[in-house]
Amino acid sequence: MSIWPEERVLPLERDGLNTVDMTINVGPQHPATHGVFRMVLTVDGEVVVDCEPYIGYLHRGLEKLTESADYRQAMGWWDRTDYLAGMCCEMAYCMAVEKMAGIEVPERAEYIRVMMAELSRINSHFMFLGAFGADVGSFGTSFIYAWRERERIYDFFEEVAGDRMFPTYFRPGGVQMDLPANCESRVRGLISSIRQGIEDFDGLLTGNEIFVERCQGLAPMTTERAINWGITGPILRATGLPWDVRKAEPYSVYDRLDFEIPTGKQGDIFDRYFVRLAEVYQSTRIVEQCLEQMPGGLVLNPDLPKTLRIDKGECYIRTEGTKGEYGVYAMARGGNKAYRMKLRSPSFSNLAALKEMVVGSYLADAIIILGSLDIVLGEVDK
Amino acid sequence: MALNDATPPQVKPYVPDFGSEAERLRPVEIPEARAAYRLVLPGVMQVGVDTVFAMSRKSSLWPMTFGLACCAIEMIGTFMANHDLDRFGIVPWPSPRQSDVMIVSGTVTKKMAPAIKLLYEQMPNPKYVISMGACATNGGPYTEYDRVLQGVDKIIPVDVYVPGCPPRPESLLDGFLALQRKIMEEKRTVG
Amino acid sequence: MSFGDPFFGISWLDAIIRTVIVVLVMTVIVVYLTYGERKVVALFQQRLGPMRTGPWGLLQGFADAVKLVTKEDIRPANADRWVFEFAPYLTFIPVLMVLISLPFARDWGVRNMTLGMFYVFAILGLNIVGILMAGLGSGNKYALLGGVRAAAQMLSYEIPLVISLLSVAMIAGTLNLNAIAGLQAHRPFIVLQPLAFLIFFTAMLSELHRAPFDIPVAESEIVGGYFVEYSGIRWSMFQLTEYASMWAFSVFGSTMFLGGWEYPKGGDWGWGWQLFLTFVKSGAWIIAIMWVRTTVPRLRIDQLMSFCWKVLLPLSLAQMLMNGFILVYGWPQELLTVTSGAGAVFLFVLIALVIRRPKKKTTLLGAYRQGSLPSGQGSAP
Amino acid sequence: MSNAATTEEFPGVAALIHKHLPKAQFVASRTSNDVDIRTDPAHLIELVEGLKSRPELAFDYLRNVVGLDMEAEGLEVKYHFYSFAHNLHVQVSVPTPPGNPHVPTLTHLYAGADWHEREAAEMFGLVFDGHPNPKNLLLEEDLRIHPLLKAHPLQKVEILQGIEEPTPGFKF
Repeated sequence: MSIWPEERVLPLERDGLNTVDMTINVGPQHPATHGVFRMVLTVDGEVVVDCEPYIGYLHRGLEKLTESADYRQAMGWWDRTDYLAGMCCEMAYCMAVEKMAGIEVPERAEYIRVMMAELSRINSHFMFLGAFGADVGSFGTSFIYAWRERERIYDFFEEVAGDRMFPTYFRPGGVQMDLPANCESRVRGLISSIRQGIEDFDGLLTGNEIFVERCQGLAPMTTERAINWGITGPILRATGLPWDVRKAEPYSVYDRLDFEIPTGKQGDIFDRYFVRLAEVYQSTRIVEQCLEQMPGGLVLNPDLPKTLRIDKGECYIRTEGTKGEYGVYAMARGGNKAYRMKLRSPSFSNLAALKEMVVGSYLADAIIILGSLDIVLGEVDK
Repeated sequence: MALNDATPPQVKPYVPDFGSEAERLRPVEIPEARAAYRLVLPGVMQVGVDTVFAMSRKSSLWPMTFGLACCAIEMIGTFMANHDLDRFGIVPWPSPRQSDVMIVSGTVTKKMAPAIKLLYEQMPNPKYVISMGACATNGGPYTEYDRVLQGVDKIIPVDVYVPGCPPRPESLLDGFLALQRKIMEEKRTVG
Repeated sequence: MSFGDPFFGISWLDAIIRTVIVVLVMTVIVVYLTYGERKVVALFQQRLGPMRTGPWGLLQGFADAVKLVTKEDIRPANADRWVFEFAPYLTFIPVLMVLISLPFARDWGVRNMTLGMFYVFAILGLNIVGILMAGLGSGNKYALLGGVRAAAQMLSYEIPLVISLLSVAMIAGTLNLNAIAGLQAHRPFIVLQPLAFLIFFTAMLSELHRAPFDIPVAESEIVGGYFVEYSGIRWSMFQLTEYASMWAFSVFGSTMFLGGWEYPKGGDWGWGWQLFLTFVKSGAWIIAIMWVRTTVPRLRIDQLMSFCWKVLLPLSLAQMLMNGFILVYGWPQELLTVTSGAGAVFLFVLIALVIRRPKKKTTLLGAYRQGSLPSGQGSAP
Repeated sequence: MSNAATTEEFPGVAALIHKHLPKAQFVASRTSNDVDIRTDPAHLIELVEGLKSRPELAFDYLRNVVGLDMEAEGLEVKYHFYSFAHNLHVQVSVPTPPGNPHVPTLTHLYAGADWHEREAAEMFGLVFDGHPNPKNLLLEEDLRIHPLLKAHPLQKVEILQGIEEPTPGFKF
């Protein structure tokens, strides 16, 4: 039985008891790592004393491949970054290309984009709610509740754009095609079912004593530390700072839409959960307003060249992805391919702060702290 | 102020160093498998036993809870209420020791490949592998990038390939049905 | 056949025959419990559950069993051989021994023991040894953590479990399970002892490693716990143990609190009726366990321990003390219901007060609809 | 927001930075949507400390670190900073001479710089002097390759199809 490596057999003196720290490898295959994330936890009994995260098990060369393909071809790789909300990523990518090339987007296309991106955000947040419930230990029931709404949204995506997860529906200069005829009634039905889903989650998790007891006061984060780590999105908002790229640096038509930024107070796990739950509701409001305000007209700029060539351009586009600030740095130096495109993914920065949150908590809490970060390995590893 | 003025350019040519990568990516060695199920009643009850065994095996395929990339989302979706793999007796199981099927759901990078090999070796015989999606089958859209393995069948044997990027839940269901047909067909030859 | 007259007049042969019957019945029941659990969970999760293996998936449990038996049996290289290989049997044997003492009908059981309840307590403690052996012998850190967690948890929860049952035994005045069931012909003990029932049910969930106390086998934390390295037939022994002990506990619990084979309104129509009552009561008990499992998240180990030592143990001791006063001074038995009911209410109040619940429970949508939340200020508790 | 006069030399936020950090040495220009200020590795720490500590600027959030391979002109690092207090954004470019890709680390100022710098280091062969944990992040730890350099090739599809022999190192 060689459970402990040799160098760790020396007993450490703690509280008068001779104890031995044990390292536990979690991942890359583990039911709670949300993909292929790996962390090595050093535990003293049940308490985590050290944590070392390892990433890169899904590093598949998004940026390198983008440099090798045409602007329109490369989009397929970008919506596979945050694979829970492909449309949000497509939006950031298209905005980067449009900004460098100076392409105008028709107004109707902007509203369609915002609507689809918000539905993607709902999709991603429901995935979080389901997976988080499973991490806390509710045996898949939360997953099934979440998936009911997700499947409806996927069906709608399929109807509009032709694919469930990665439709590559957006184009530099608009969207691929117009919405189907019955879209408005479909979306209204979708919104009412999503709101029912929020109430179900409220009943299943928010009001559950064990869930509250597990989550409240766990791994609190102050706003200053969160900013220093570069944490954005719901985790930053849970600390009490109402900062959202959609409000702070509005893009697309978000400045014409009325929505609120839900915030928490202590930045603990429960606040992160609650902020996301509230954001789902805000997103349904945005989708409703998009339907009301949507003008007629074209959905794709008719003056686009056949091959998109950009002589010179450089920009850093920031959008509010589902996990935080989803930024795209783009640089063009002629030709039909980007010279460099860099993804600033929110999960990457949020995950970097994992060690600070995990150390000192229980082993079981380490799992739900990781779950509360809501990482997507596709955008962490690029 | 002056930029880039100090040193004359002494650019070394770029020589990549791959470390011990070739060793890490050696395909899994499959020994002459002697599983327990082959030793049960050899030659005594010829008729029907292997059929019963194969039928029970195909009705209770437990995949490992193991998601690699985007396809994992559709894989989870297949387990959920709309497509409910539990109807076929397929329930996910967290430990490789208790599972029969490995669904390779997503891009296999060269960093992940040793872990997948290890997981495959940890599964008890008889074991099956479903390669789900374009990435697991041949690298898919990422095949040109050199950190990506061009198909999981380079390191472990694959039984069923499910096409798509990502495959729809119905495709994965079809893959499982194909695996069930395969188990029934090979009951004579494998055991 | 009753407890009085053994088969062929030979006592040991009678015992063996009865034990074999119980084991066979138990195996079939376990197979259908796994099927039933999947169906019940599917019901709670808006799914169908097994449908294709036999009509409505009725053969699913048999398919799983045959598959597990024919799987390869792996022993990890760094496992401790004998400890690893014997652990599944040592976990299973105590459950089997518990089954020997349970009355399934007035005369149906393997042995009618005078000290039946004491025997059950004594045997159940042995279960821990096998689990700890599995955890230590696997050479796996998840298994080690699971084994140690299981040992700590089961040892702690055994105390409130036993004390809550002792308060029932005080009222019954006997430790014979058959006699205890017979005493509940008109008034099940759950009426007299609701607090003891609640404590017993909670502690039983913990002893069985069911949610919300499934910490030793937590899938999302330690990947199954102490049996993570087992495969094939040895792992199916653990599965058998889990469901067999669930069944044994539900029969035992329904004997103690729900009257076992005795109809609560009185009346007796033979052994078939008694068996049916046992089946229904233990089935309801099992469905309650599964219901809890599908809806409740998992506790953390320190919360689990403090709940046991700070809440359940004092309350069960208080219950026993109250019973003592009432029984010694010969006060009316209705007072038992009153005091124990008050204790149960106190337990709920205590849980409600201790847990830091959000100030506005389930008012998220309501708050937004009323527009009472200022913009940018949000909705945190 | 910007209470300093925007000039040709110091557009947008660069004017504000010049007003509050008059000693800082940089060249300002406009990108497609932002302001870019260029400095060299030797003056980077001084500039960034100023950007972070002056309350009028308060660039307390490091958004992004970008490595760039400008081929003959050497490697380049770009930082994006944001100020929560004043809603300001600025891009700082730090070109390095060819063959000498050394940049001082910012991990002591921004904790979030840790992983961003490790990523840029392994992808381009940049060296962040003073980094506390200069290991590979996304790649395996024993690899010494820099995939995002323009010199690093992609695998050809012909190799995949078995038409051509793979180069050493890529095969298995």
